[in-house]
Parts: sequence; structure tokens; C-alpha cells
Amino acid sequence: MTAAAPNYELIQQDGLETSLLEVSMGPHHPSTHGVFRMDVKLDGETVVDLKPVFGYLHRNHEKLAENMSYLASMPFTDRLDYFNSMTNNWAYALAAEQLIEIEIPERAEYLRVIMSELTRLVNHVSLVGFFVNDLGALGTPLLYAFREREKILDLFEQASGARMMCNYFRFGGLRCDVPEGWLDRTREVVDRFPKFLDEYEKLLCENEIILSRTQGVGNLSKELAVSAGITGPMLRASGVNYDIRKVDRYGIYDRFQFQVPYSKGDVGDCYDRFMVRMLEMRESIKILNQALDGIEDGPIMGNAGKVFKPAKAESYGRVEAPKGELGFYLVADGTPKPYRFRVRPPSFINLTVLRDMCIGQQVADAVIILGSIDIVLGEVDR
Amino acid sequence: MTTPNTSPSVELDDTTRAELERAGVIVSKVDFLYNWARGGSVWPLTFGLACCAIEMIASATSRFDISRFGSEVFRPSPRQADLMIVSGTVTKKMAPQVVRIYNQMPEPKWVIAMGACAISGGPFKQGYNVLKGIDRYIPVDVYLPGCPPRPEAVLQSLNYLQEKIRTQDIQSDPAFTGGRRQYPVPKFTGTDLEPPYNPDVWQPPTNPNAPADEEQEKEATA
Amino acid sequence: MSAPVNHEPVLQRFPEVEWDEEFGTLIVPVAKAAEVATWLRDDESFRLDYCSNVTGIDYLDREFKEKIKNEEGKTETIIHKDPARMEVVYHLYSMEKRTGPLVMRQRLERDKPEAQSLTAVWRSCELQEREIFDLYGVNFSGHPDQRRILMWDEFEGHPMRKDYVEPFDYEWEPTPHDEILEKHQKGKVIF
Amino acid sequence: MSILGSGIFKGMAVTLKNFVGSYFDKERLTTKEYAWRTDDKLPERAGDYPKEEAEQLRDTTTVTHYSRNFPMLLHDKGEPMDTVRCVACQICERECPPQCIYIEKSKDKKERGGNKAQFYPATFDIDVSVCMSCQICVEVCPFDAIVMNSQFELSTPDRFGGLLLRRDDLLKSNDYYHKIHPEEAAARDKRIADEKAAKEAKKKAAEAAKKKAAEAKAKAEAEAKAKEEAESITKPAESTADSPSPPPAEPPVEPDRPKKEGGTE
Repeated sequence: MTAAAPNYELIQQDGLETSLLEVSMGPHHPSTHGVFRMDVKLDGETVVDLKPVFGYLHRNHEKLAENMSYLASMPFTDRLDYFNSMTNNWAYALAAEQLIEIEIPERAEYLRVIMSELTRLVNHVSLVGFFVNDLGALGTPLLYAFREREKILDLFEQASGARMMCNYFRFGGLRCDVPEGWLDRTREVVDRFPKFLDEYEKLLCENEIILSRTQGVGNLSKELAVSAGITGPMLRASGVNYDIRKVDRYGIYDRFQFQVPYSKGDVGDCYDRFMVRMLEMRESIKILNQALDGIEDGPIMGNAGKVFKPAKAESYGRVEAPKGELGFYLVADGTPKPYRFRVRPPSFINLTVLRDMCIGQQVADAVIILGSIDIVLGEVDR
Repeated sequence: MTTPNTSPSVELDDTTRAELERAGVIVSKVDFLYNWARGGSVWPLTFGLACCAIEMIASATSRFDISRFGSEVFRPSPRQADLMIVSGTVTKKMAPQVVRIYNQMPEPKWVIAMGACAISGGPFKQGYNVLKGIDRYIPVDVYLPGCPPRPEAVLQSLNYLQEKIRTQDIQSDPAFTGGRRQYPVPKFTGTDLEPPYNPDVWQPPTNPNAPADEEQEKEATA
Repeated sequence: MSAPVNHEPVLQRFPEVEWDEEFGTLIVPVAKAAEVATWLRDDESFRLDYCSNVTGIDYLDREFKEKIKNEEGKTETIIHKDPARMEVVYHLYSMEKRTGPLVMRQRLERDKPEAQSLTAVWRSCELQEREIFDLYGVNFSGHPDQRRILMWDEFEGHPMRKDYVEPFDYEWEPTPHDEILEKHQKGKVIF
Repeated sequence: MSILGSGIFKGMAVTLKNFVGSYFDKERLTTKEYAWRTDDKLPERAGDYPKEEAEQLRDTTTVTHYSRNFPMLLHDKGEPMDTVRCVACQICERECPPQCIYIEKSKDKKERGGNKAQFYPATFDIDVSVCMSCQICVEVCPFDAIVMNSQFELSTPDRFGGLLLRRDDLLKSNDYYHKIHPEEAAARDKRIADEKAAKEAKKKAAEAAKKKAAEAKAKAEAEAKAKEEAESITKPAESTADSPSPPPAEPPVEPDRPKKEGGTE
């Protein structure tokens, strides 16, 4: 700490004056949700400037995908946002299915919705756990969250074979049907989930510490949110009613009755983002119940051939991933490999406003603000 | 700080074990006590890199409960940790930081390379920004394959490490003989890291099938 | 799918803008990009207030062979030439009207790609344009903070370009990577 | 929300409920008491672990009948190399996304399970330090020779040799497959049996059709000789064209599966 000595003298001489302090938070930092770095400039405890530094998990996913067949990229999409492999699969399958005409069977569509909503539960439940962890409640809520996550991961494992990296979706359907009794087990988990949510809400939503630490922290205005391309729960917390499940109605989302929770006010603070996620879980359960009622027997794979070789075209497929709009932009050139493979990562673009939200806040709040954005570095850096 | 040339993993074969027994009861008893204590309280570092980190966290939750093996205390600070679980893809941009964190850990320290990416770069090894194995820069004690390994596999690798600790000889153990092991931190160059690997801990394997001229070419490029 | 956007008014308003039928995209001249983008964002009939995705694409000089049957029933091979170029693609949506996407692209010279930054129009371009600068080497004029984002600062070259040759850091490994080794050695020699 | 501190008391109540509940409520997911026990010898290689242990671990782990980890090679009853299903066609090697499979084809052909002689893998290595457990090799295999194992105990201190699963480490019996993945294995066996039956039926039908055609032809020729009418010649010729196409000539591309023994079918 050689730089500290002159500063110390300065404070001695001028009484109340302080000088700016630059702190590099990360890339190894427990609160950064992975290998992310923030270079923070502090005046006392207040954040004056913040620079996010990316790239510590840049695994060149896009470059690799340009050198392999369309199907071979599928397991790699699992590893983008490693909490939500199922929605990643769906976004990629959606983009690829636009390139060639494939009919997706009814049962596969239902299973896709079920998987994607279960994924949303997994993501939101662990995000809330991590978020409360950032607030200083080390352990307990996170352990409860992971307990519920385990139940859903068991379902994923029974359906696809793997807990996290499911690699379950295929162009034109799914890889395999779910085993016998899986739907009943899913219904059991879904039926009991609200009980857990009640417990969780009781534990967290009215807790004074959480209220005082999150309300009014990290405000994001509606205009900035729209302009900065913020999507997902974060956008809805800022008061914009925009959900791709409602707007695009991809898959069979037009058949389900559900509401999109969004904040009525124009504040968009950390508490709003936290609550939007809590409410979204309830809506996911509604969708899951309807999907489990509606699903019927049938084939799960469409007429897709073994060789996937689209003609020269481009496509952009997007889904409402738990973190926001996840899009895949594919440029096909008539070969079995994509010419350009681009991922539109929601959490990367949501980080655009990190600086705007943090300036003027306390340094301890910067950690919460980052937690409330809900980033996964596999997706941010790809 | 000098860096010892020996690899930290000392695997006793039967003859040396017999020799040790002949060497005296006291030494082996101190070994036993030390190793028992050290193996029973391996504190891992809270150090998540990528996907595997989530399974590492899951192994600490109540369903798998890593604390049954004395490792529940995940420490965020490298100064208080014994075990570094390199959980996930180490990119070239991240590699210097990993080495720096390793250098800060006190002895005795161990490393588990968790998951395909940490071992060899895994599925991403053909990329331009992925380090092809963290063992190029720091010594790894246990390799745990899987993509990602299940939480039980994390427990198994920890058990394996504990077994290994129990058979370590404190007289030749680098933790006791060499002071704190610190390795040079690689630097960024135009496209790669310099040095590309630390010859003290890792040497590229030789290809038994390769023709002689190809071998030379490889050396020239490396 | 959300309702598509009618692109005709853009072509009427800006005669310089072209419409590419094959991919269904607007091709905007670089000098006019910010003006067109601002108009698309603010015009009442468009209100494309949300720029979702910004992508760079690198095209090398390529030839496509296409087989078509002519009138006599014989197959003919037509060779399409695809000139080398760099493109920056914007996917635009409207959150207000729930329409989209409208695809817009700036076509650039490959040797010296100079694009106009649209960060002033849509903030969401900020990080994505930085990424394109990093990985493709496209220079965005008017970008507030154009630095490398994913790679380290001293990094040379632009790895997502199609002719980028990766650094040689493979060793022999027990499984098939001998082939990769050869491939890379060849690449190294050519480079 | 009226009394200060009520949120904290509510939270404490939830914690207490969870604490008490964790002793008897299955919903609270009690700990799976997995612990790895060595028999005093640390395995040096990933291949040194007990080969067929995975199914015994089910009580203490979360491994289910559906879990997958790394691929394995299937063989039927008998000596592994005499009944291995793999014919070294190298499709999986080509399709593997991270390129972790390495196959060398044998020089000679070998007869397996009464089927006609085929190549077999002289080398079949899977580098588990690269494998991403994506199961694409299983999907593309036309011979049902490669399936996923659920064995996860593979830690080793050896980076290069230790993490390379050789052919002999990978070979597992179909019975073992039935133990670890009963539903999947039963479905697979049923499909193989069905396909085989269909193929045989097709073959039989084709033979019958051939016979019939020959008979018809002979008859037609006889008739033609007798009557010399054009229609009576064309009709039986059409019927031969309509009959299923003769398959036996096809199969170099079609999988040629080794014969199943009783019990597994």
C-alpha cells in the first residue's frame, strides 16, 4: 500500500477532504457471480465511477460453433448460461428450425414448455438465493433455494440423463421421450412448489433488512431500460410490460393463460427486480399446471432428417430465457456448418446499465445491484 | 522464493512403505497424526470459474454435505484455504489470476482440477482463448473428469485427496521442505501467454508415434 | 411471431437505402446510418425503440456453386461470386408497438472496416459494438468507449475473423488431436 | 409489518420449521450419505476403478436409472471381444463435438454372434479429460454399440494416461447396461429385436415374392407359350415389381447386428 501514505497526509491536512480510491473488484470475488471484474472509483464509500471488465470466461463459443455441424453446437449451448440449459437449447433449436421447415409434434411442444418453465423456476429460485447471499444472509436462504433446485434437477436428470447440461432439444423435437411416470413426478414437484414459495416469501419479502437494503437502490428508469436493450425480469421491474412469450408467442405459449408481472411504478430498484422474479415463479407454476393438464401421448420427434444442411439463409430465433431475451442469429451458406453463429446474451446486454445504476450508490450496494441483474458469466463472455 | 522441482504428489509404493516402517515408529506416528489432522480439515477456496462451480456449490449444500468430510468451510480468501478446486474453464485471460491466487495460499496446499475444462480445456480446448489445462502453471493433485462432474464426484475426489494426504511423507512433502510454493505468473503477449507452460510443474508429453522430423518441428514452434 | 415491420417507407424516405430481398434486410450506407437509425427510432409509424442484437459478419471472397435446371431440363452450374466484405447487422424491434424484427445492416470494406456507431441512438449497442471492434476489428466512429472488451488489451489480431490463425499451443495428446496438431502446423506455415 | 422485528421472527420460525422438518420430512431432502471407500489402494487410472459398481451406489447417491456420465462399449454375453457390437465404423469419432474418441479399425474381420464377419475396433480410446457427456455418439451409432455409463468415480492423479479410457476399460456387458439403465436398455433391446424381426420378415417376404414371381413367371411363360397374349405377360411382371424390394443385397450401410442371446431379448 504505497499509494496510501500520501493520501493519509492529505486527509490530515485538509480535515474533511478525501481523495478518490480505485478498487478492482474481481475477477476472483465471491460476490461477482463468477469471474467478473468491476473497476470501481470510490469517494469514501460512494461509487463515483465504475468500469466493468469482461472476458475472463471468454470460451470462444461462437468461433467453435462456426467450425462444427449444427447438431454438434447443441451441447455447447448448454454451457452458455449453465443454469438454464433447456432454454438455451430451445432458442438455438428455434433459430435453426427457421432455416429449414420442420414440423414439431404436439407432445414435443408441450414438453418444451414444461422444461423451459421448470428451468425458469430453477433459475429464479437460485438467483434469489444468491441475491440474498450478496445481501449478507450467508447460507440459509441459498441452501433452501438449492434444495428446491435439486428437486427440479432430478426431473431433468430423469428426462435427459444429466443434471445441468441436458442437451435435450433437437431440431424438430426432443431427443427422447420422458420416462414413464415422469409427468406425475413433475406434477408432485409443481404442486408442492407454491408451499415452498410461501415459506420463502415469509422468510424474505417482509424482512426489514432486505427492505431497507434493496428499496431505492439501483434505480433504473423506463426510458434507459428500453434504450439499453434490457430484457427479462429486469425490464419488467422498470415498468415495461414486454415478455417475448406474450409478444412472439413462440412454441405454443398462446395456449396458456398467464400474466406477466411487471412493476407499476417507474422506480425499478433492486426490490422490484427481486419481487418480479418471485411473482414470475408463481406464473410459471400456472403455465406448468396447464401444460401438464394438456399434454397428450404422441411422437416427440418431427420429420427432421439426420443431416441438417440448410440452404443459404439467415435466421434469428429468440426466446424469453429466465434472464431475458436469448437470441441466436445464424447465417447458413449451404454447408453443414453455420457461417456465422451469434448468441445474443441477455445478461451481457443487461450489464450495459451497471455503471448508470451504481454511480452515486454505496460500494456495498454495488454488489447487490450486480446480484439483482442476474448474470451468468458463461453467457456474458461466451 | 525457490520453487522445488519435485511434484507434490508422493505416492508410496510398498517397498518404501516397508522402509519407512523400518525407519522408526516415531516418524511414522507423527506422519499419521499430521496427515490425519490435515486430511480431516481441508478447507477449500470459494473459487468458481464456470459451470462446474455450480456443482461445487451444490456439493456444499445439505443434500450432499461436504462438511461430513471436514471441508464445509469455504473460504473466500486464499490466505485461509488449503484446497483450490479449479472448477471450470480457465481462459488465457484468467490464467495469471489463478496462478496469483495459488501463490497466495499458505502451505500445505492442494489443487483439484474439476471438470474437463480445467484438466485439458475440455470441449473448448480448440478455442483461441482457452488454456489447455491448468496443470501447465500449477501442480494439480487430483484430476476429476466430467462435464460437469456430479456433486458426488466432487466428494469422491475430495476423499481421494484425503487418502492421498494420509499416505504423504512429511519429510519429503513439499509443504514442509520447500517453504511456500510460488510459481511465476504468466504474462500476456500478442496472442498467447508467456511462458506457455511452467517447466517446473509440467512438461509436454512426447508422442511415441510421431516421426522424428515432426518432433523437431513441434519443438521449434513451442 | 410478432408482427413484421413494413420496410417500404424507409426506402421512400431515404433513397440511398437498399433492400436486400434474399435475406430481407435494409442495407444502409455508412454515412447515413445514424440518421436512418434515429428516424427509425423516432418515427411514429416505426418506433423501433429496441435494438436487440448487433452482430458482425466477416465474408471472405467466396464462390457459390448452384445447380439449376434450365428450360431444356438440363442441369447447369451457376457460379455466384460473393465479394469480401464486413457487415454489421442490427436487429430492431419495437417494444411500444410489439413489432419486429427489422434487420438493418451496414456494409463495410473488409480491408479497412469503418462503421458508424449507433450507441447514441440505442444504448444497447454500446457493449455489442465494443465486442465487434474487439473480435472483428470494425472501427466504430462516434463510439464513446471503444476498447477491447473480451480479449486483453495487448491482444493482436481479431479472432473472429475468418482468416485468423490461432496461436499454436497444442501438444501431443493421447487421442485424435494429432490431426488437429497437423492442421495447426499447416495453418502456422501458411500464415 | 406493524411491529419492528416481526420479519425476523417470521424468518426464524421458517428456519425452525425447516430444521425440525429435515429429520422426518422427505420433502426437505435429507442428506445422501455418499462416501467413497478405498480398499487401501488408490486407483492410478480412471480405468482402475471397480468396473461394475455404479448400480450399487443408488442408496447413497443421487444417481438414478437415467443418469449418464461417460460412454461405454456394449458387448453381449460371452467373451467381450468376441461379442462386441462395435464394428469400428468411426461415425461417433467424426460426430463427437469435442473430438474425444479415437478409433483404429482392425486389419482383419471377425465373426461375432453368428453374424457375418465384420471389422472390430483395434483401438477404441475415449479421452474423458475432454469428453463433455453430450451423448451424441450414442445417438449417431447405428449399431447400438456405444451407450452412456453412469459411473462417476474416476478421479486420478495422472493427467495423460490416467484419464484415457482404453477399449478394455470401456467394454461393458449388456447385463450391466440393464442394471444401470433398465428402462432404456429394455427399450433398446426391444427395438433391436423388432428391427431384426422386421428385417427377417422382409427377407422372408422377399424370398416368398421371388419364389412367387418365379412361379408366376414360369406359369406366365407357359401360358405365353400356350396363348401368346401380351396382357397375361405383363400382369405377373407387375406383381413382382410391387412386392417389397429385395433387401439382402443392401446391408453394407445397414447395421449388421450380432445375434442376441436368450434373456436379453
